[in-house]
Amino acid sequence: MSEHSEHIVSPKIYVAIFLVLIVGTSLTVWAAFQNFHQFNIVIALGIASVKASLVVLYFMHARYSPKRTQLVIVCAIFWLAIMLALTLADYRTRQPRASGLISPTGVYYA
Amino acid sequence: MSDTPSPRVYEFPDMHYLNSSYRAGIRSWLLTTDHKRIALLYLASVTVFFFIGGVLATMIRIHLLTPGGALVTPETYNKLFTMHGVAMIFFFLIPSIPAILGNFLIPIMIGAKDLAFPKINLLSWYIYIVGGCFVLYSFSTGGLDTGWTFYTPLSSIYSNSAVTPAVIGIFINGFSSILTGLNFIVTIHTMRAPGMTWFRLPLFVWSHYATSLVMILGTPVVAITLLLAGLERMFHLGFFNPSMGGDPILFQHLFWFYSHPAVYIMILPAMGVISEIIPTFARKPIFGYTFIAASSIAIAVIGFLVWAHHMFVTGESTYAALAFSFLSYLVAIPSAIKVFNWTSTLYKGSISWDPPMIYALGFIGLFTIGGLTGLFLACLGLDIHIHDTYFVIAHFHYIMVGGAVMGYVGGLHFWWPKITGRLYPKALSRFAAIVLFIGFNLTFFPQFILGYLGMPRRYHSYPPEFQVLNVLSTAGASILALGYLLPMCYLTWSMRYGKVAGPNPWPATGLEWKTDSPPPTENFHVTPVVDWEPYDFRNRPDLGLVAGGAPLAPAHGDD
Amino acid sequence: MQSQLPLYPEQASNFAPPIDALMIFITSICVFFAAGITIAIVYFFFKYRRKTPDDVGIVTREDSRLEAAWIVVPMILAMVMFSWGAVVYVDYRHTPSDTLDIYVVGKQWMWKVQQPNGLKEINELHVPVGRNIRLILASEDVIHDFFIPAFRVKMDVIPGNNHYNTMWFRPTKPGRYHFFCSQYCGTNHAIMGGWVTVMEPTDYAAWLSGSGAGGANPVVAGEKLFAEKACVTCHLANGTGRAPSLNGLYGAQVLLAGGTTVTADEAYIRESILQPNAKIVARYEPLMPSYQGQLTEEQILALTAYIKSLQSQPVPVQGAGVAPAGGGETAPATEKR
Amino acid sequence: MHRTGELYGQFQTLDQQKESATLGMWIFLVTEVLFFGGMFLTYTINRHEYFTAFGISSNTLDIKLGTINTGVLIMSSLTMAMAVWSAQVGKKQLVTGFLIATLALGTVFLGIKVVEYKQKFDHHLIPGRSFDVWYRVDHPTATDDPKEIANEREELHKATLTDPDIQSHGQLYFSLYFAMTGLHALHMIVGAGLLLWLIKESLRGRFTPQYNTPVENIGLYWHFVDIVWIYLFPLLYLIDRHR
Ligand code: HEA
Ligand code: HEA
Ligand code: HEC
Ligand code: CUA
Ligand SMILES: [Cu+2]
Repeated sequence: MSEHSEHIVSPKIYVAIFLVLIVGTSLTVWAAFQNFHQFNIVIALGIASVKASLVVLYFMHARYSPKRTQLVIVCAIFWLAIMLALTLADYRTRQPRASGLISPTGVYYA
Repeated sequence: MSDTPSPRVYEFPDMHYLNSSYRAGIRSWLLTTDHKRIALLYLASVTVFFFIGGVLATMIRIHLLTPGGALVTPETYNKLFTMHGVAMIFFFLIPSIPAILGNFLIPIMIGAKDLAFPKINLLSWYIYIVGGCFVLYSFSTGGLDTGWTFYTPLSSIYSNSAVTPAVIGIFINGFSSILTGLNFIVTIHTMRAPGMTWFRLPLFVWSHYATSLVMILGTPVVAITLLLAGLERMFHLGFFNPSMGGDPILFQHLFWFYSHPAVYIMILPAMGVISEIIPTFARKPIFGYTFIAASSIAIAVIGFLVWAHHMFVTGESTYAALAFSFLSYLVAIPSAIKVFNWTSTLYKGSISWDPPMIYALGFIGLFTIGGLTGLFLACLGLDIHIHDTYFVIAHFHYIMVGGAVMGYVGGLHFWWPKITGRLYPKALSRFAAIVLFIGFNLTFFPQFILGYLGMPRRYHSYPPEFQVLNVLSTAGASILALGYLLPMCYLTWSMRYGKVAGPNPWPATGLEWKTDSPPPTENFHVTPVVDWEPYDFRNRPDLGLVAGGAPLAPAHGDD
Repeated sequence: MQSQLPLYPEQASNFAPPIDALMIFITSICVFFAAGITIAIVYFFFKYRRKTPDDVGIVTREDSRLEAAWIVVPMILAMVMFSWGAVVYVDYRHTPSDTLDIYVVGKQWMWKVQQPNGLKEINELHVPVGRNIRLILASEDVIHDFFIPAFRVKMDVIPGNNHYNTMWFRPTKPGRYHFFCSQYCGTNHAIMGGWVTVMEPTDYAAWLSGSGAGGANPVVAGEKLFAEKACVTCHLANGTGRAPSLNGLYGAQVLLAGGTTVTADEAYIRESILQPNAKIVARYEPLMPSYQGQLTEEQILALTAYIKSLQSQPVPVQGAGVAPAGGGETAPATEKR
Repeated sequence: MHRTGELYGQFQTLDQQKESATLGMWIFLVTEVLFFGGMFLTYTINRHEYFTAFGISSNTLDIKLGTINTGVLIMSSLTMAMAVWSAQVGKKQLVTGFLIATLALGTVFLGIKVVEYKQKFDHHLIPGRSFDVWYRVDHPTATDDPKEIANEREELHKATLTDPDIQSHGQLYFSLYFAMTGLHALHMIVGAGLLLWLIKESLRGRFTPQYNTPVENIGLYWHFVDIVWIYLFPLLYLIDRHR
């Protein structure tokens, strides 16, 4: 219960992380103006996730935290993933609409 | 009779949590940070909501006596069942066992002086009260007629009732749940007394750990969901609004992401109560401790994977429906494990017929029926027919009233001597348990048949061919009401006139029974050290049951 | 035939037998478990009842084979239930290609049905026996659900133009069956129902082309008008609408706002339609628009014929247009239900 | 609240107390993840369905202000981290300084947010009756570059061809925009309140290498709010920018 001889992260690391975050921000803005087609979203979220991980690992000291704290973080991500994945699973596998039907309320579905 | 004896006459302790406080009078209650007193605050307020919900239920049943509806207008009827559902679920059953018995017992059971965050604990109660006030405000000004599920766009656009305050109230109340769960988890992690290892924790604590997981992981989602629906209503924003192209089914996904796991918030604590009562009154270690503990966690985790089984006929994708049905069957297995282990615990026990045990056995029977009918609903083909009929109503009342409320009342009977220091009349409470059991079955069993015959739920009038079964159900409900009235009376009576209980009247093995009844403010006079296995009666000479106390058998079979 | 207390609704579609079979199968498994557990509990309860006050139970050995057994056996049974249910469900969700398509629109609180040839019905659905029928479901406001117990089928009706559901079934038995709205949709959810009429294909064809009983019959024409001219939106059958229920009206005494009564004969009904404000029914607002000039004489006759036909319908306790009999509280025709 | 490093009655040791507080904070953050998660899910589904409308609407946001705000927030995270470090190494003045810097940056963020909201209001982009995606191109102000406006009109026309009901679907986007940034801003405001309290305490020299749990935990909260923004920024501002 008393495992923490507190790890003190040096300001150098903080500043380095900060710089990386700023670079990441610039990168994502730059990328937004390029067209990578279906990868646009992947790149944007990829960069965001790297940035977020850096914040969690260094600014929030998760890298140096006890296992239990790390488990808590993993749980959060895991449950968020459950929610997103299973809901999207429904949306992505809905039967394609029968085409050529006129809706009873009068709108045409292609 | 071979009931638990109370051969000794006990003195009521001089100083205990009820009378020792540096503040006086009502302030000593409203500003208390003592988990035991907060538990009693919850007891009082939760009872108010149970009463409200119960009166509404009674009106529902009276109205349904005749096919055309005997009592109220359709609008009012819709408000009745909505407010009944909201009061019962969000303000009675979800906080009932965790916030009352859990709050009172968890610190004592693990040998701590209090929860990790006593002030946050009090805050939870105030949040609950504020949320409750909003909801009561909604009930009394225009009522609420959306169904407890708040499906959009009915709730967000079409309903004319006071949806906004109700949604705000439930949103606020969510934080009470979250903070309680947070408090429990931290407490169980960091505050255990020396020797109280994870596998010496009472199963009640395990089940509350699982419950707390659901509370912290699920509740935020319902909070944001209702908030979005509320914003849609208040500011004409659009999230689910079909006229802006939004998808009302998305609301259901988000709602059930919480509300299915929430049913386990309601049942897991009751399972914890039963896991305490059974070994105590069978006087032997619970069968399959590790399996029961692990199944609690399994229920909490798998319970998050099944939510769309409430949506089989919304037009969700067939593949998703298959997955969710499969997972629903999977989540039934841990419950099965518990039921079988409880039953096996009785084998070769020394079973007393004390009132808590009667409640516990009622629980097992009714929960099993309720749970098994969950299997009907989880069955894709069958759910097409019985979805949103009275079959569903019967299913969840069997689990929630027959299971969870039975467990709650049983738990109150079990720990009442600890909470108040006094005993209640045993014969009367045994009688009440039996009245409850009979009344309950008469109320809700006919509803299974009604449902299969095709009577949809939330109907203020129904075709005449359904009348006979509805009348039976109403008759049962009046017996049921009597069954609840009795404990309310004699438990209140016993607070003052009951026999003094002594520290361990049953006797039971948990740490909570090693301190005074009622316990002192700091729970224990000296911090306890745990050197025994849970539910071990043989190696506990302090219980006064076995002379000598030589170990006769390993406490836990071969695990 | 159905007994006084039936356990299941009539079986009138291709889905009824498999779903009932599924029901019986799951019920037997569950009864087996529930009975087993109950018997065990009750038996132990008596057998091991505490003999002396300080008696202690015998510690039984835990057996992981036992635990495994009661994990695996229910698991297997559960998988059987799942698979069987899945088969039925997949069948239900997978519409065959040769269906007869009927459009169904739900709105608070009525069902509008449109047959393939454009014929419209309100709260009625006519289908031929033996054909695969597909209902295409849409909602104008909130979520509803189209539920036919005798067919064992239901499907939600979702508002929004990007989302509509279909359901299919094959009626197997001519007759008239209830259908309900089974997704809660507001005040009159409970009366948002009607009847499915399953007909022999030839009858259905005749009915569709209007040469059968339907077309010439003024009552049927009146019923259609009653819907088309929006009378139904106010005159709900159960009396909860803004206007009195017209059930049992013809020939009854109507209590007017002034306290006088009038006999509801043809002339009164005609006047009520053309000059609604001439006589106002007690407890009601003068809301009704005049239909003067909007209805042909023939249509008025048809409406009158329809209203007369409602004489045999149950009169709601509250909200009927008819005066209380002899000053009592209940309407005279209540007993007819 | 309480005196420096005081041991509360329910705990046995200071270590236990600190451990509990930190665990509690992390668990609270878990609930926050799921809280925002619900909105992210709603966003994902709607964006998937109405990509065109979301792209058009996203392009109306001011990317300069958005980027600056992202920088400001990251900066504030750095100063917050530094405040924790200063407390850990016992530099009491620095603690206060960094906390004040954090608060200042947070306020700048909120200020910029207000400017952005005001813009949306002026352009009739608040969901409701007056919502009009065409408003800006129909009512250009003197400061607007006519070429840009013409461009935008062109884009809107094109979008309307793929999504005739862009007026409705644009409202979905802006509903989400206001809900998500609004709740984020609310968290910032709460954070600012907590910072004020921290500053007050640190002025009294409360935070020492032995006792700095509040700084650390409120820091955790602040970083979390930063992370939410790190996702909000690309999701709301950067859809379909390339044209
Ligand atoms: C405390 C509350 C609670 C609990 C614990 C449960 C437990 C379960 N519920 Fe229930 N349920 C509700 C409360 C609850 N439910 C409510 C409130 C609704 C309606 C909401 C609304 O629409 O208003 C509902 C609705 C509901 C539906 C949707 C019905 C519909 O609307 O169409 C479904 C469908 O799958 C379902 C399934 C289950 C299952 C499989 C379990 C399982 O967890 C049950 C597991 C238990 C057992 C199986 C019994 C013990 C086991 C044995 C004795 C061994 C034998 C076992 C096997 C052979 C497998 N429930
Ligand atoms: C914890 C949850 C809980 C509990 C305990 C109950 C308890 C009861 N419920 Fe309910 N119920 C729900 C949760 C619960 N219910 C939910 C979620 C719904 C769905 C709502 C919706 O569709 O939106 C529902 C819906 C519901 C319906 C269906 C309505 C409809 O769909 O049209 C019915 C009908 O019979 C019903 C009946 C009852 C009865 C008779 C009790 C009885 O057990 C109550 C007995 C208790 C008392 C009577 C109070 C205590 C007694 C006294 C204090 C004595 C003195 C009082 C009197 C004599 C009046 N409930
Ligand atoms: C806007 C609502 C509205 C519509 C539409 C409407 N009515 Fe009415 N109707 C009323 C109201 C309110 C009353 C009772 C007050 C009164 O007598 O005018 C009424 C009364 C009547 C009565 C007398 C009932 C009695 O109990 O004595 C008849 C008959 C009637 N309506 C027929 C019709 C017919 C036929 C149509 C359609 C062609 C129709 N109504 C359409 C609102 C409506
Ligand atoms: Cu329509 Cu219920
Ligand atoms: Cu469920």
